[in-house]
Amino acid sequence: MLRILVQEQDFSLGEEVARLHRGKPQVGAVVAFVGLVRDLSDQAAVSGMFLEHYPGMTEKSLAGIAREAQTRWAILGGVIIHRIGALKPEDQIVLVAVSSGHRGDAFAACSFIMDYLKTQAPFWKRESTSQGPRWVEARAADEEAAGRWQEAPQSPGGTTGPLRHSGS
Amino acid sequence: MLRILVQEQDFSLGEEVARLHRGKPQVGAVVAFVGLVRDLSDQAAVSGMFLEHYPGMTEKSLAGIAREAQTRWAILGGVIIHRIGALKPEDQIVLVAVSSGHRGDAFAACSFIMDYLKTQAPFWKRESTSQGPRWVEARAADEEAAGRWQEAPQSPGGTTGPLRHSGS
Amino acid sequence: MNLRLLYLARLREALGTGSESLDVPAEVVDVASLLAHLRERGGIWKDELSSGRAFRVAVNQDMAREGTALQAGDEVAIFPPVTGG
Amino acid sequence: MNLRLLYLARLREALGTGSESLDVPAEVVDVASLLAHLRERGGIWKDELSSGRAFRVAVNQDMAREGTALQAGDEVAIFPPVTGG
Repeated sequence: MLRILVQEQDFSLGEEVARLHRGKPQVGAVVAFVGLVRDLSDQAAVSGMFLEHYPGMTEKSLAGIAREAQTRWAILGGVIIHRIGALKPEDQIVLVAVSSGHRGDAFAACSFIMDYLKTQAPFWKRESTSQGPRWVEARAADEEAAGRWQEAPQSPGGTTGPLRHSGS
Repeated sequence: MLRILVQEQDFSLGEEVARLHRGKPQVGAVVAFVGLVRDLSDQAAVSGMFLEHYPGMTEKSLAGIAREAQTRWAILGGVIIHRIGALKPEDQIVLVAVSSGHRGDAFAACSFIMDYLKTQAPFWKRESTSQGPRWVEARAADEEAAGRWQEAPQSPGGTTGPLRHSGS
Repeated sequence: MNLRLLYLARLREALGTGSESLDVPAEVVDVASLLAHLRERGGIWKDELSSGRAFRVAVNQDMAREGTALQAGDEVAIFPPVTGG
Repeated sequence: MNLRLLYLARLREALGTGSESLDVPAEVVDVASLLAHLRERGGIWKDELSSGRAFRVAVNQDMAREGTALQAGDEVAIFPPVTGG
């Protein structure tokens, strides 16, 4: 089972990754992703952002994404931490880290979790920019990135899993 | 330019990754890989290993791999640290971390660097196992993993780059 | 039947409300018919929930489709495409 | 011409030497002809450097191929497929 946290406070990459391999000599590889607030978005200077989420659904959604990754790859452990609330440039937003015996599974699972998190987990960013506040718009590239996993040969299931939603 | 270190001493994932994004608000994504000594290898218990390298070539080789990654993806920074000498199970062996504006470049570049490091950088592992000492044998899967980048659409170059060597 | 509706992020601001408890008529049986019912309110409801707009629907905290069936007491959340991570 | 040869890891142990300075005859012009010359030593040299064995060659610290040309003073390293990372 992956460790899943949705929280306002910051996290420590070093501590979280150490927790995945300390005392676990079967772990040969850890892949970690850290997402950070940038100071520029669509040509506008960003002074800060607020991360809203859907409390009842957030953990449930992340747990579903983690479960799907575990059915696809040989994962030994993992962690997903997503921050909410007020953030500023350079702040850490999200951590996804996965441990496994070999690097292939860890890279694939970490990348898969991020792609699905980007399109399935109920978080929304509202930026404070030099042109005033604005909601960040979803990127078509993120939908495409998530879509590519449906054709992946690693997928044991069909093409219409519960994680995929093609719009209402 | 990526930071490249070949050293006996351990490294701190947290510090190395912080160095890639601290004070750099253009960084939106960091992907990090940590390789660790496992206590089991080909069904034999491993009590330790010695990592030999080819001093004159090691940094040169890693710098070449890093340069190739920089020509293929929009990387903002990165670090490659490979340990040498005596190591034991649970010890960290290698760190590859890459920063970029968006996650796609960071995932691809980090994965590419690891695949090429595994087949091109002159390191050799000698394990102390329950069946005596033995040199680790190269895995065909690693050659295949490195080979897939030659067909990658991201590749701007031809199929016979200086990093690829098909055997003597 | 009675549904609990939630509107999130930009849609909460555009629609001017974050949640409501709604008694729906018998013809509302799934997500598609609920959306049609809400569009009948006209104005911003018709605009924001038109088929040409990008939004997502979750039923009881699971991503839903147009054909997802609804039952009394369900929590139905309507929100823009997500932008976390 | 004179070459500096290095043998690394398992090959160093198998061949019983880590390095040598070698004056090669005129027919040695590239990696392939150097390997043929070394195989003429017979025994373990013939076995380990036969075309059926997996090994790699670097010339002046760059990965080389059979056709890579050699010049006087070159450092030629012969080693097993790498296993770092």
